[in-house]
Amino acid sequence: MDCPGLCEALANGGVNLGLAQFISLFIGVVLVSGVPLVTVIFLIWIERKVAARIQDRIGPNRVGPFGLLQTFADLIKLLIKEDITPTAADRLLYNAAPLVSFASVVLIWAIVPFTPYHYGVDLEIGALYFVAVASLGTLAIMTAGWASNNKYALLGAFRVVALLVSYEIPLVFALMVPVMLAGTMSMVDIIYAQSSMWFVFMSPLAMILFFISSQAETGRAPFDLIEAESELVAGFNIEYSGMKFGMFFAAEFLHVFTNGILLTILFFGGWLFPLWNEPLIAFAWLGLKASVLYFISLWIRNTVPRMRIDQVMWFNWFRLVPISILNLLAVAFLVKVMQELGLAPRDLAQATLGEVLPMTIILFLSNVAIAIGLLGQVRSVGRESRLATETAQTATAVGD
Amino acid sequence: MDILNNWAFVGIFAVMAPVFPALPIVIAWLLRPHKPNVLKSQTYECGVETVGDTWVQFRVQYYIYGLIFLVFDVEMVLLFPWAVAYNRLDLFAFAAGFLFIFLLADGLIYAWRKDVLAWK
Amino acid sequence: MEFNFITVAFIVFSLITLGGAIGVVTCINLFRGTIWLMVSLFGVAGLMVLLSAEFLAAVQVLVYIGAIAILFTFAVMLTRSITSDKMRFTRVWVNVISAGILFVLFALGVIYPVWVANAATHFPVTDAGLATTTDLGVALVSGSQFVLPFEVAGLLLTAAMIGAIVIARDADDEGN
Amino acid sequence: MVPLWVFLMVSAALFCIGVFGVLARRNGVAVLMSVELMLNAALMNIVAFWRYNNPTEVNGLAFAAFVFVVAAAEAAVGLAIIISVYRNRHSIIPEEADTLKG
Repeated sequence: MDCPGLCEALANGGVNLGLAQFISLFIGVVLVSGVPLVTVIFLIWIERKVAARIQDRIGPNRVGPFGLLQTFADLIKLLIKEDITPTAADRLLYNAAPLVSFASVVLIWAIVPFTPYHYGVDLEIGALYFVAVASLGTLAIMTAGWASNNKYALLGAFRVVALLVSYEIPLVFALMVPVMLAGTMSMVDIIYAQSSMWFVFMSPLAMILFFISSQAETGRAPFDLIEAESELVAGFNIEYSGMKFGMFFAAEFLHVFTNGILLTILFFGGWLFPLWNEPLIAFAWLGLKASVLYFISLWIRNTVPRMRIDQVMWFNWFRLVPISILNLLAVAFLVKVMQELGLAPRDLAQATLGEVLPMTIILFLSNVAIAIGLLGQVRSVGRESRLATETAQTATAVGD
Repeated sequence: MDILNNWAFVGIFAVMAPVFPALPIVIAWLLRPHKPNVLKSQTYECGVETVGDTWVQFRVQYYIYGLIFLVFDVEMVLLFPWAVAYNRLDLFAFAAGFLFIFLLADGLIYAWRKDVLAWK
Repeated sequence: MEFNFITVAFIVFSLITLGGAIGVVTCINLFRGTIWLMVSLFGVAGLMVLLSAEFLAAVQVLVYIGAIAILFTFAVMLTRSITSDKMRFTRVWVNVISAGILFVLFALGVIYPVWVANAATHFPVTDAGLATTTDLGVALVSGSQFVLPFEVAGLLLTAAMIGAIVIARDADDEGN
Repeated sequence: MVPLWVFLMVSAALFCIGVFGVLARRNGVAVLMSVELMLNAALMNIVAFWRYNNPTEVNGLAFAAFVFVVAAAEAAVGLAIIISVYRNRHSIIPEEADTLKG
């Protein structure tokens, strides 16, 4: 979004052309990044309110109407709180880590298309940009853990980084499915490719894989080994206090909502409203879909118990990674065969509902088949291990 | 120069993004009390004084996760252009992509069999 | 070389690249060295954007900062007591001079006579008709172009993965 | 646009810094980092030549993509060897790992 009218107006007003371009780009940046920064203030309130309701509490209700100003009260508290930097810490990297952590989440918003006409940039490599920027966050966590110069922090950072890199594999394989169906990495074009059918109906499995692994990427329950506050000390951010800790915290809250937005764009048709594409309605529609996904994420966070690290790793390497590879291959194979047979259009953006319907049905059924096969396999493995334990128990009982 | 115009936006965004979190931290630095003392600035160790080096010996397990991730990351890098161009290609392209993924899956299966992926 | 937005960006990214590289080869603390390496490679990614290779720039960030950096930090932690090592450099001045001579050779022997003298014969530089990521995807799997290197790359990655697991795992067994 | 030879100069400087690192550092991990710098200098050259001489052909992009594969394989195996040598000999100085004889 570089406000074309503004640039021309400035240039006509006698401002140097380069400077005019810079000013219009700068204003665009401030507008685009304003959205996540305003959102995060309310996300913290929503998160606490929802968590409270699920746990049968009321939640913040003292500051302002419905406790809406609670976040500002928290902010003031963090602002005037003493901030300790341990003497043993590596000062430069210690202070840089929270900045990079927050920036890595805000940077994702540069490619988020809010409406058909309002977005930061429409990069040709949008999907890859998202993965690349998200990987900066991993490095920030590693740096935070190391720079604190604390055993717990370093160990926590190692576990988290191992978890994050592991879950990035199914994330990217799932991301590849919409990229392949749409034939582009640009976020805007991926949305237009869904004009007659959302990708979630073509590959629900990819959506679920993306959802699970992005939940893990944000370090939310059931994968919240980043800061299992009731068990470990606090993980990589143990030495942080005051506003710097607040930044890690805010980055996490914002990341969850950002994932909701990305999921909406990649699988739920973004701002595509069935009837008309008025910018305001498109924006509200995108926000509504993202909020529903965000709420589901909170719901899972507050109801599912935490997994152990070995279970988390096992779940990733022995379930998610093979399924994501299998899913990608299945979708690729079926799409290609149907395209060769003339059952599927080659350009989804131009296709009508009737043209994409056979393809959708077959892809959906293939996904269901994979899921059923998987569940059957899980059940038989579970039964085998249960039988093995029972046999072992009987053997010991007889031996006694 | 459309590409560069887009990336100029990303560049300004990348410069601005760390400024937003830096701002409250700087404001906090101005407002908050500064009263460090030796005890406060010690490394947090659950009440007991720090013993030994922070650089405890780490398990090679972490390295193996990082290694497999690196290999898959590079694989995805080569698969992304394949996925983007997929609608224009024929069945041979699927075969080529399948063989490529199959080779990498072999490595994954090897890692399974050697039991290096389970957290011990 | 007229002075504009691109030139400024080029100078900034070149300084980031070279400064980071100097940080890598002179740092005492290896974890900081890894961070310097990332800074330097990030600068290279910026230069790639200036060369309109946005796909490669994203790949550069993804592969180097996302994966190789993590691998390096893990390796730094696994081989501990690195910071306390006294033996950091060998024959510093001899090596500085030989690297300097190499640079002068590059500059005077190859780049100046060949690429500055023939600058006028270069193709006009525009973005029109630039090869895209889609073209790359088509080329990677079409029989007449890069399908063989593509598969060999897969084989190489698998071999590297298996080999590295075997080597690192042996070490682990002996460690226990 | 910046002329080609300026890009080549920057990558030559990057390469020479890498060469210095490989020759002067005594730490295996640091040597590998310097090798990564050299590889990146080569990568930058490939991209620069592609952009200035043959931007409509895809060869330069494909070649650069394969350089990433080689860089990844090199880093993975190199670091594994360093870890292994460190575990067995408690040293990460390449010159001291000299027991491999034919």
